[in-house]
Amino acid sequence: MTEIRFHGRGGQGAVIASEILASALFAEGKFVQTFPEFGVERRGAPVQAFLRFDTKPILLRCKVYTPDHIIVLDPVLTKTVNITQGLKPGGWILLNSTQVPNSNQFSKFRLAIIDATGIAIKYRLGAKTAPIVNTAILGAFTKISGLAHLDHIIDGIKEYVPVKLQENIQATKDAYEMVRQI
Amino acid sequence: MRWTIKEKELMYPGHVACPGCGGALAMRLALKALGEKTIVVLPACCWTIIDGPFPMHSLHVPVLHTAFETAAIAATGVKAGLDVRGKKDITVMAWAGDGGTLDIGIQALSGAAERNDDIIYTCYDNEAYMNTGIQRSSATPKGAWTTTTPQQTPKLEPKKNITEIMIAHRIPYVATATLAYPEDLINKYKKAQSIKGTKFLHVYAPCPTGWKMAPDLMIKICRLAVESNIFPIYECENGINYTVNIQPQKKLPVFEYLKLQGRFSHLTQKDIDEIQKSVDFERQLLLKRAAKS
Amino acid sequence: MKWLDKYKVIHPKLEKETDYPHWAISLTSTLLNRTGTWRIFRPLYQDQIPPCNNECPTNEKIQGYCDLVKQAKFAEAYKLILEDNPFPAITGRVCYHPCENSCNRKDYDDAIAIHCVERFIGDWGLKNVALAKPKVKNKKTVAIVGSGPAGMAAAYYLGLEGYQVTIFEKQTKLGGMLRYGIPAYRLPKAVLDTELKKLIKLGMKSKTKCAVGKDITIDYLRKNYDYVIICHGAHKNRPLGVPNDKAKGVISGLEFLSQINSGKKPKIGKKVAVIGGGNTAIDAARSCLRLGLKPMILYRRTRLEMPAVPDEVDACEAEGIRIEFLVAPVKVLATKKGKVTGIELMRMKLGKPDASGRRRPVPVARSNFKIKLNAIITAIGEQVDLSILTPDIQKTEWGVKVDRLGKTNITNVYAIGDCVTGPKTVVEALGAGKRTAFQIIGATEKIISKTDKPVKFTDLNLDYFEHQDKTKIPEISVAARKKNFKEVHTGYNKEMVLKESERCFSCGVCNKCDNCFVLCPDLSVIKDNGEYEFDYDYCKGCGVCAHECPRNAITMIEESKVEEQ
Amino acid sequence: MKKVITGNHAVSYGAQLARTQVISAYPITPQTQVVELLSEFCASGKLKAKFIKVESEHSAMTACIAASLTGVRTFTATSAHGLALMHEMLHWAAGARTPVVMANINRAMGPGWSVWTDQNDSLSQRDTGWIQLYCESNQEVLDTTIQAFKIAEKLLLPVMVILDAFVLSHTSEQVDLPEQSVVDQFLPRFELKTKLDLSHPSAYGGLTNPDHYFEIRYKIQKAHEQALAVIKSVNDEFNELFGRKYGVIEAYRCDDAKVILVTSGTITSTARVVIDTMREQGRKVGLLKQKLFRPTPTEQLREVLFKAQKIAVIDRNISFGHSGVFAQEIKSSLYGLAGAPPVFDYIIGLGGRDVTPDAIYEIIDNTFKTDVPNEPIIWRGVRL
Repeated sequence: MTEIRFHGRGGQGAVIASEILASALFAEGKFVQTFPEFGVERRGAPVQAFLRFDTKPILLRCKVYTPDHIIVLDPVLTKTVNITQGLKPGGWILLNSTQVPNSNQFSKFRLAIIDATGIAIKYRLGAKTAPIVNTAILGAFTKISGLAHLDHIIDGIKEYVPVKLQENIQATKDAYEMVRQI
Repeated sequence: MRWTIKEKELMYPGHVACPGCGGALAMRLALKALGEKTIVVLPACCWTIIDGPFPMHSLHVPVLHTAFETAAIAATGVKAGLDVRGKKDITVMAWAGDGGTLDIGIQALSGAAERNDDIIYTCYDNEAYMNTGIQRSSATPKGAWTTTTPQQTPKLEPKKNITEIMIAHRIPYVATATLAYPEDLINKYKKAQSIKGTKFLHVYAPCPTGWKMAPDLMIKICRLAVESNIFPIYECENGINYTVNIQPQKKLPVFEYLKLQGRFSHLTQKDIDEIQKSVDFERQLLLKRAAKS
Repeated sequence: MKWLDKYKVIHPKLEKETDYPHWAISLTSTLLNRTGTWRIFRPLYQDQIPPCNNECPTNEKIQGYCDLVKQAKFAEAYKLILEDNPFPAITGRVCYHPCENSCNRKDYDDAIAIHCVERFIGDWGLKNVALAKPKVKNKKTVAIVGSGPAGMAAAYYLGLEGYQVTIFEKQTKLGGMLRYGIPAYRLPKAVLDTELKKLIKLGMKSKTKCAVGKDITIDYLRKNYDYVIICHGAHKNRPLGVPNDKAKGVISGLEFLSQINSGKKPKIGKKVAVIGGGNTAIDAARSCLRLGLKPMILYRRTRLEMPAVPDEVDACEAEGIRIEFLVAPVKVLATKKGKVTGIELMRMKLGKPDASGRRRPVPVARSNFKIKLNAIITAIGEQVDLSILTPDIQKTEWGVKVDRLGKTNITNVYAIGDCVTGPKTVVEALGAGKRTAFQIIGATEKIISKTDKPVKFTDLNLDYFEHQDKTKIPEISVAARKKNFKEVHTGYNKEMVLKESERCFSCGVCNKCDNCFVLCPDLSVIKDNGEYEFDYDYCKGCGVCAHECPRNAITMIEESKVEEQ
Repeated sequence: MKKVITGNHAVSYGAQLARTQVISAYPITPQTQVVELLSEFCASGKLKAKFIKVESEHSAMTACIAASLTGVRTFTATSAHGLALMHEMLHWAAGARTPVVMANINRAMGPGWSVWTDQNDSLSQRDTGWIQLYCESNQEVLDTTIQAFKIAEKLLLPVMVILDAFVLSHTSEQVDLPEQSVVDQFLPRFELKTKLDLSHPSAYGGLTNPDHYFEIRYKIQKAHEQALAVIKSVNDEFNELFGRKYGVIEAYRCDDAKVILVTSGTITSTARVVIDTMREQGRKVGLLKQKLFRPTPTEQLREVLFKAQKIAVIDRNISFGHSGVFAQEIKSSLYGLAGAPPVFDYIIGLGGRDVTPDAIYEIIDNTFKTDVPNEPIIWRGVRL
């Protein structure tokens, strides 16, 4: 069983991202389970989403405490939230960032960065001050993790992101190309 | 003068209303107007008892008894069910007392009115919780005695104006009616039946028992209520167009109305003057509204 | 129709658990619940006597026919009138209508113009309703002395039952006072003649120009007829009783009218004084006007005390006839040859009431004065000629002595009308004729006594009546009345009569207004074929029906006082 | 068709596939998605139903009752305070024998405000006459919703389908959405014999005096007594058509178990993992999932539980002044059986506190280690 944790802010689309990824994995024959951090979601506040997938039915119904990978939709969160908590050594950390973080806290893990914000702004996804980066970040994660096919991600976007579909698909594809493994 | 009122009854005698019950007569006349393609919804009120205990029933139309605060929504539910079943020609009427309308039921009523649910809602107003033994409701007029507003401290607050509250919902039809003008009442029910949406009828229905009044004066007190402008007979369409249906010929002092009822026997001349003043004020207000529309 | 017949009632057997529905779904109606046991008082439909009916000397069912007229049921209305009064076209014109004086509506706005409704129906009936034929053959014979209204009424009701009626009339034509006393502008002769046809249709025989007491005797009639009805009226002139009252140019009112009504034009001087305050005086004065004379009326009391019908007095004044009140003749002024030149009068003032209840005129000292005149018509009352009676018939001071039903002291001899009462009205004569006829027929149940408890104004629930002025009574202009005897009142048309009858309160008599039916909270007024019935199985005795009955036709009585049926 | 959907949407799909005719609901976290999706279904015509968007849960339930009495299929969903507000009408629904189906998303009761899961809301409605079915997965939510209509309509009793707030309601997982035609075959059109209709001008639910009321109550109880058999047959029929069965209870690896853990809702799911782990470790432990809470499946519980030496009950609820509700029910079911095993009552996870496999492991382990419960209720995870 693989567990992934998404870190984001309310409104960035972290929950949708987890659902798109789950649907892509489901399309590839996996058993999936995804859920947001339970509670009252507010725009801008830190949020988490969780994803489990496996080749057999998933019975665990508790939160994800020891994720295999981390996806961070907002680089600023690294300063306020202990994003690596419970992360298994060797797991991926995908950061939405233009800069490589100047920190050794990620040394035990595999790190990749993508300017998802830049891509979102380019395609006018979300508001200027609150770009929606989830589709871009998924393109990047697909590339680095190899867990799902880009086509299935795009299928997921078609199902879960009804507005600006082409822009979102293009953002995913751009990120797929642009993601940088550190 | 002869009435042009249908002879066919949709109500049976043997019902369990007190002698001279305004609410009983109101139902009888309303059903004459609406006809047998009608379903009545009754929340807790005098009519819960009047209809007769199981296994008896005093109406020749189906009746759904429901909880106190649910008249409007239960009617909506019945209407929805009938609509889904393709039975769109059935009139659904909620029939609630003043407590069930002005107090505990106002939330559901306001909800139904806001949604403009296709029901007729009748508030038969006897100005107190009569079924439980004459306790004050928000429809009890200022100065009246009830068992919870004893003579030493009769009700201090004026009656809540439910008619205007319902008009403010801008529903297609709101009307007042009373039993001394049965044709007006029947015409209003027929009109309500012809309109789609929420229709609210405020029927002034005396309770001789609770008003400490001789039962044979039941109709007379209705007439006096109208002639003294205590209970004006008017209607309002779409929350805007007011029509005063009965214009009292003579300006009857409220004292003529009050003096027949034991519930007002303790009032002083000063109290009566105050009531007269507020009645006059309300009358002018209504006439202004009617003139503007 | 009782409820149980009208609606099927399911009687469930709720003895064991399986008899119940799965929850509280009713199985039957509240017809099982006899709420009549709650009652302390019970309502009863009990018609009361309306004051109009009560005051009418013929007890016409005025409320009843007004109600039928409201529904435009004119034929039914006509037949209803005929039950009590055979000649509504006559009374509708000449009756002084005491009904209207008692009408409760007068305390509300204005009395119903009952006589106009009656006249309309009377005229309508004459045109549209076939005359009655005798119901049964009857070998009994009746002699009626005098063909005035009393005799006519008796003849009608007896004829209807098949009695062989012969009427004896002194004059050349039938009708008595109706023909010879009432001027044509009030009662056209054609109307009288048409009404009289009813009697002919019923097989009545008549012997005119036959003066009983002269041409034939009462004894003869008693021997040859099963019944004798004396109704020869009061035609005997009463002299003025002042010096020169037999002077040339002094004529009795009745004589004067009789001449006119016989088609003659009385030859009297132009300036005429009519003395008296009754209907004869008014008729005489107004007739004078129509003959082109200059009449005035002299009366010893005031207008308030005048026995004439006020409407007639009004009309008289409207026509420009002066009435001099509070004057009494002292002496007729005449030439030596005995021809009238004027009259000497004396001023009067009103003193204390006399036996009639009217204030007595008292002479004012030294108030004599004179008026120049060419003629004087006396109309100070008529007397009964008692000379035609056989001595064994008991008499009173002024007429024949009878009981309430017209029986004299002699078996099968009756006396009715003015010859009993002295000069009275047409309608009283008609009433007396009818009562005597019913007495002879044996239909005593139809003889109604006047009640002292007619419906009062305060008994009514006025909330059900709107104010409505009396429908104006149409008449020809004053100018058009001069020099002819055209009928003054032209009568209501259909529209007017419907409107006027609608004003009737229908005091005390259920007219199916439906109030009790519509306003019963307990559905205990059953309506079957238009008739109401209380359903005492369910009536809780609230009394709403009685209170809301506009006309006091429902009475509440204590349940404990209801007799077991 | 398999699809990744939330538990809330599983409810919506269930109501849609059941061809619900009248829906009435009022929004409350965490139920909102149920009514949002149903609104979309109605708007798009995918579901031909009348959706009455009322001003309170009390009205929502009333609308369902009233519509149901006209003989149509009705549905609503709520949570916690919404359910509590409905309380009066829950009695009415059962008393009027209306087959209303309702999803309740288990949420803790305030104050303080909590949107997170526990079972106190639904268990507080224990005595209203409703059938209560608790679910552990989104598939079960959907399948139970469809079955609920059939059960309700056969018994003329209202049915509550219950799922945990967030843990199911907001969790997406794959669900096999059945074909409409097969659902139609399973669930034909609803016909109510005596309904509010002009042909039966009767009064429904009028004044019922002591001569008659008692018998009517008796009939409700009789219907509940029939419910076990009806639910079983409905379940069998469902299994035949869809290949999935749930039963009123499920015994998992109980055959030779010395300790049997009793759970309901999503804790069951996590507990299965723990049971498997402990079995691998050679511990003789079994799991009893209580899906049906009302009517109480007494015989079925006895049959499974009587074989164990000890019983550990996990209660995500507390009946104040007594104990966890499920433990009470289990004890009462076993009462009078000679040699009945002792019952350990563990209170855990109130107000949405996460229930981990470790916590469940510890509960079972503790039960093994203790001969008889030292205290009537055992709190787990409470910080004192």
